[in-house]
Amino acid sequence: METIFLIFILFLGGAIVTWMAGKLGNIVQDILFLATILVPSYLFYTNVATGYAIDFNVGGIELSWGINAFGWLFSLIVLGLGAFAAFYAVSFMKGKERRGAFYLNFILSIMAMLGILMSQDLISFFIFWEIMTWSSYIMVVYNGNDVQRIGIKYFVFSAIGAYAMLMAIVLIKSMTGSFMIESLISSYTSFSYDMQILIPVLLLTGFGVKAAIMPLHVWAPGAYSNAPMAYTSIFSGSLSKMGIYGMVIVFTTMLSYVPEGVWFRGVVAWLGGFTAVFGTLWAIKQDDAKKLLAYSSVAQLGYIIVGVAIGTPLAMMAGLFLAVMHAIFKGTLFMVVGAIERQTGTSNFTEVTGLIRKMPWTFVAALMSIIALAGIPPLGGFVGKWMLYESLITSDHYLLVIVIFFSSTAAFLYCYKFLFGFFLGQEEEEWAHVKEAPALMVVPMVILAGLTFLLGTYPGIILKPIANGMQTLGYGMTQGQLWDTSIILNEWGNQVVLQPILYAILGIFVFFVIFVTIKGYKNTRYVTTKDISSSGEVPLAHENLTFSQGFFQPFLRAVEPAMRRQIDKYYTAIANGLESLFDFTRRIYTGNGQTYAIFVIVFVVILLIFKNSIFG
Amino acid sequence: MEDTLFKILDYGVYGTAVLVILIGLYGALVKRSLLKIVIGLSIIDSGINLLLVAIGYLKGGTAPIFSPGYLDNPKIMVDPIPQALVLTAIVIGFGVTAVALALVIRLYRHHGTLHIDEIRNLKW
Amino acid sequence: MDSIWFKLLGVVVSFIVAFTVGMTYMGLSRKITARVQNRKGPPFYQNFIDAMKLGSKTSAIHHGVMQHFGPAFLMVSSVMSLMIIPVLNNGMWFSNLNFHGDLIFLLYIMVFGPLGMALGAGQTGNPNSAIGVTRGLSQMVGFEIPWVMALVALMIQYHTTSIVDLMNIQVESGTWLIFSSPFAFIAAVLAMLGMFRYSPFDIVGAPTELASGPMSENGGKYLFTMMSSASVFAFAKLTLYVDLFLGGASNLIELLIKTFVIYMIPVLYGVVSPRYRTEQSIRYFWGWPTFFGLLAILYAVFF
Amino acid sequence: MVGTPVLFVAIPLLAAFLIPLFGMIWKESVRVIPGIVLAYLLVLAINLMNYVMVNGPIVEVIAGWAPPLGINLVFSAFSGFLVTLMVFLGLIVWMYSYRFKRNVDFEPAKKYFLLLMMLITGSVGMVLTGDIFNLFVFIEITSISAYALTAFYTGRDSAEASFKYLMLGSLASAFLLIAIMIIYSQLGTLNMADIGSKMHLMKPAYKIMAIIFLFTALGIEAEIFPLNGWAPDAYAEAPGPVGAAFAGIVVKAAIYASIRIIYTLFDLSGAYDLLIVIGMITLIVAETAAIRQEKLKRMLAYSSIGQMGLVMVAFGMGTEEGVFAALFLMFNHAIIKSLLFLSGSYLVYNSKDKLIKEVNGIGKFLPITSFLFVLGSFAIVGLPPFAGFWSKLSVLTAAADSNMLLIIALVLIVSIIEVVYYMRVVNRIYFFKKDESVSTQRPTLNALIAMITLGAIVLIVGFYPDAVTGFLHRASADLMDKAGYINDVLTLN
Repeated sequence: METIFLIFILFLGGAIVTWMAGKLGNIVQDILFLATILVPSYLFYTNVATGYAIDFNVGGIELSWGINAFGWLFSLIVLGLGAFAAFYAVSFMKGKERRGAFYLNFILSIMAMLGILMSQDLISFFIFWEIMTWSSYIMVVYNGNDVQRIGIKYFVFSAIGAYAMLMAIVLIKSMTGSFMIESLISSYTSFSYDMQILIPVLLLTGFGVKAAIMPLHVWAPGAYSNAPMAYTSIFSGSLSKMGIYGMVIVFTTMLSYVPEGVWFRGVVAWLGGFTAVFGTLWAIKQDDAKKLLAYSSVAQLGYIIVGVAIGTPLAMMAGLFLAVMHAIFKGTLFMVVGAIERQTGTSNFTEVTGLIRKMPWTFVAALMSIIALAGIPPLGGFVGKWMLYESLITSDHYLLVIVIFFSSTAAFLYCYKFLFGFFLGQEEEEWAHVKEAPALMVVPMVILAGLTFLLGTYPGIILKPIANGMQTLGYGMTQGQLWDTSIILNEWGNQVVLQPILYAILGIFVFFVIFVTIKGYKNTRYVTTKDISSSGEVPLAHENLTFSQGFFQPFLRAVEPAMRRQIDKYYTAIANGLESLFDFTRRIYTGNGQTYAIFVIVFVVILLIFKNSIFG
Repeated sequence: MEDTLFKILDYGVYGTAVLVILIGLYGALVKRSLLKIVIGLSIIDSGINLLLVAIGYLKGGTAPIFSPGYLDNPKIMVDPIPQALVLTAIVIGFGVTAVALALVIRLYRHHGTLHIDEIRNLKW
Repeated sequence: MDSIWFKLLGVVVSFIVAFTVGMTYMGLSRKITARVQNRKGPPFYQNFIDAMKLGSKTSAIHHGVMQHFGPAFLMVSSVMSLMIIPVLNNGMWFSNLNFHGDLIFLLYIMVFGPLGMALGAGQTGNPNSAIGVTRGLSQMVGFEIPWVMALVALMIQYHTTSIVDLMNIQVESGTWLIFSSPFAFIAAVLAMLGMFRYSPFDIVGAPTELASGPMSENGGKYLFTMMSSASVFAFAKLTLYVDLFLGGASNLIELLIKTFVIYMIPVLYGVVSPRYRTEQSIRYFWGWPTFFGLLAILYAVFF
Repeated sequence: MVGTPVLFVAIPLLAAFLIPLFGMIWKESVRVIPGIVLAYLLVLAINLMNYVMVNGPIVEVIAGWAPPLGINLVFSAFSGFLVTLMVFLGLIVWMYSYRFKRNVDFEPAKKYFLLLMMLITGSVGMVLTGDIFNLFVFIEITSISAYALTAFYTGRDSAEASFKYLMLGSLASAFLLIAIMIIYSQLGTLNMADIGSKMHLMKPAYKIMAIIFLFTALGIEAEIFPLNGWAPDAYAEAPGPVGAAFAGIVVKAAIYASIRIIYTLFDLSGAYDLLIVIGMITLIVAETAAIRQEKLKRMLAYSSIGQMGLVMVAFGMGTEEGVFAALFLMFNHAIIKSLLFLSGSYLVYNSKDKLIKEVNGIGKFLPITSFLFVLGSFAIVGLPPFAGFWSKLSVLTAAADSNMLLIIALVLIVSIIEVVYYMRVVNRIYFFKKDESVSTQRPTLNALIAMITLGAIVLIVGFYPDAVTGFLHRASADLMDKAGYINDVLTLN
């Protein structure tokens, strides 16, 4: 049998077996779950090389699966993060109900994402896309919080996206006679002008929903924050990247053949920029860590979209690198929130404070990820940010770079809020009992956080697959011109050499840490956070010194005009309006049999009156 | 003269049938009592049956029976098929009316009224 | 010349220079402020005395490891900035890491310290510290916009993101960028007002409101490190302005004159202004400074 | 060939009348006999279907009078496929209702199964018949048994629903008779093939009158808006399995009849456009009404109406692809909507008002039933990899090939509405807190088997659509081949 079928059968069969295995005991279920994630992943990386392809036929439709270097790059995000999240999930789900359903949908999501990357035809692409949608939907409503609003919103937007895509697919089929992506790309230039515009618009809508681009992003904050955190880490980390994957293909193939592509690029890039800004502003406002990270994800996806939409080699590379980085650090951060929520029972900054000494490893993971998120050197986020700015500057997007810069500077605010809210500040009695999360949760987080460190200095590790993937998309050789193992360059030849910088930073840091420690960190005495200089008085135990309410009030006041209008409200208004309208129109079924009989007669009479225009 | 008379009579038959149908429709659509609606429906049926028989009728024709003397000339027989249809339709109409009346009884027991506007528990 | 020890020596020397100059400038600013306010003011070397006093103290308590790391983070930021910013025109002296980073890198390494410091301040548990941090971060969003606009204007005008290249351009053409990109200079200088956090933008420390904000729980060596970091950082920033807009300096004397001139702008602006509220400060930077930043970009694009 | 098509009408009819007789001897026989009969018919249908796929349609002549004079039954790929489907669903409904709720008593069970057999007889007859008056007779058989089945439960408002159904059904039969009369008076024949071959002789005015009356009459049975006032009430008030039978059997027969008439009998191209417009309106009105429903089965009913609208749209395209899509939709709808009705009626089993909110949190108590309902919901809204996706895809592909951009867009927009109301129910089933006052009822084993069979088909067709597409392609080719149909019937001697 073809290995690829084996992989998918293992995924599917494993998912169902894991789902059913609840009665065999939790351990068995956990092992089955991990095996179902790991074994096919192993098979994939050992047996399926890039360039692999297989054609077959279902229901009279030619299908084709295969993988190229670009898909392979994304498979790293999907399977790599998936494996870490799986280990985390095993521990996260301990003692929770509906574990079977969780595992089932987790595996199905991973399978669907791999399937999307493997699909060389639009039908399998769409099938896997939809499997991904509904399996993630079940995860979104999994906790049962506010599902009719958040869940339905997610599904409706997914459906809008998916159906836009489906419309494009059937139009493509009727024009090219085939569902193959190749034939779409090769015959795109021969489409009529209308179709050349319509098809990318529809496809980009479809991908834009998953990539949470404004104005299709309104589902994201609710959905990300409502799913179990173990799942959200791949939801935000890899699932959203599928939208990016699709966008990249649209931009680099179809839209690069027609002059209108420039407009598409501009519009999408600006939408991405606005997504970044407003995502950031709303993230600053949130008091719930999940919501904060959710909005932050939206904002980060905005950067990625800007990168891939601009599409110069450096910008594309920046977008893809940020995509990988975002998968890593946002995956970690959602895990961190999950760990905190598991240990304390809440994820609200206004309730939890001062966990740094209770959950030190979690803090380390959070700190590294946050630094990466903020784009501070020497961690990985900086490399992506740097490439993005440089690419925008060198490709003459001056205003966009300001917008992006504003967004990422403002991102420091919520980064600090996240760290301060959970880990720093007053250590309250209420949380004195909190323990570090189990090892199975901590280890994936710390390893992932370590990856951001590694990639910050040696981005070449991941830039190599990115460059390979970009060559598949028609970009030229970039190694040596735009990047090397530890160097990043812009298109004007300016460079940042990362390795000496890392050594310098570490050297200075260690030097001063030691310097300040001359009389010894050990010699000083740890005092509680209550013991602070408060006009020379030590505050009493019940005095509230926790600063958690109204973080960044002044800033929010300053940007208040920009946040006054919420796009979400407009959608809600439209939805409510439609429901009222439907409530009104359904009154046509009056309940009176006689009325129905009159409808029949009227129907006949109308047909008789207009018979000539109808049947003429 | 006689032809014209027959023609008028022909149309008269059709017209009468249509009139009966319309009366039935009036009953079914305008009257608010369930019983009257049922009656209206069965009047519609009658009108249609009348119409069916009328189109099968051959002026001066005989019964469609292969009896001695007529065997060689089916042309002058009345078309038998509409009559067969009408027979079937009458039977069916009877069945439907029976079911309808049974339902009316049920409805009256349930709602205590025969006014159709009152019987609107199922709507929208 | 290229040996690592020589470079380390360069770092140490430039650090000492920066520390001395920075401390002196800060002392002078205190003196000037005092004179304007009709006070006698401390001697200009007062800061050295303070530093010596703080450095010789021994801390008895700490609030945790992040507080301990905070000053070191701050130091990383200022020393790294110093290493990236060319101190003198000829690349031989104090070249440090000049060729390993560029302006964007510099922007980010410059915020590294305040953020790290913010973590340390956060762990102390003093609400004033956290409030100060939030104010500082908010204000940063304010002044970074015109600042970045100015930098972007320079970058697109001269097609480079490297500070060294920008300096060389000025040396080669003989024209300072303050004359060839005047709007960028205005925007950058206005942004600098926020960067130096002198009145009216001293909302972070805000002595009477927040009891010196993020620093309030730090004393002794912690405070000493912070102080030295601040002076090094001040020197680095002033050097950056000189490098970018005033053609750099070929020797230390020229550098001192130019940096002092630049330094006087925020100091003198500050002595006559009362403190802004945070949102006023942010809005201030999004007003005229951003407008000049836009002008700078337009100027760079069209001229 | 192991049997003739006439058995499909004769055996269930006979069984219907024998049920009370045998019931006097052995009470359990009223339950068993229908099962045996339907199982036999299913075997027969599959055999015949295999024969037909190889040898072409079977035309059965009743009483030795060759068409166009005599009455004939046509078992072609198209009608045969539907007959197989109906008989299969009949078997499923039988299995499900073998021990459903209140027919545990002998008397109700006797009536119920008698009526069910009548219903199947009539529906199968509608599909098989090649004679327009027989069509009328079978429609009436179906209708009368359907009225009675709708009013089966005495405790509810079922009589009201049944009465509405009856009112509209009477109008339908009246219109049908008028149309038959017009055709007969013009062409002097009642045989469908004969009518089809002579249609060009008919005066246009009469032709149009005839099609309007026929279309209205069959439209009432096929739940077309605005003729479908009866449908939501009847679906909601009839017993659960009967709802499934309506959706899977009766409506399919009515659709078959109207499509056969438009495709084979008449040659009016305007009828196709009418189908599209009416179908589209039906789809939109029904789905928008469904989203605001508070009762589960009423929601399913509106959804069913909407799907029928979509089927009409697909048929209205008039291309072979369109017909294929429509048939695929009909197949999927029959399977999936039956599944939804069957599982749905257990979800609201003990509830008086059958409200949607009463399924809150029921997933924990009825895991399999809930799962099957969710499976059905996912399938009906067209989520891959379930059966509904392929039919939706084929509809859209067919529409795209006919250049109907607006239709595609509208269908997809309406699908979003569909998604919303189904997902709301799914959410309630699994992710809401259960209302303690609602008592649940575990499904009986036979009901479980029936539902699981349907669920398995949903999955099988979803993963392996080739299982049915071959038949569907043959069936759609058969419907498109008007000359072939006429030829097959009329050359028989």
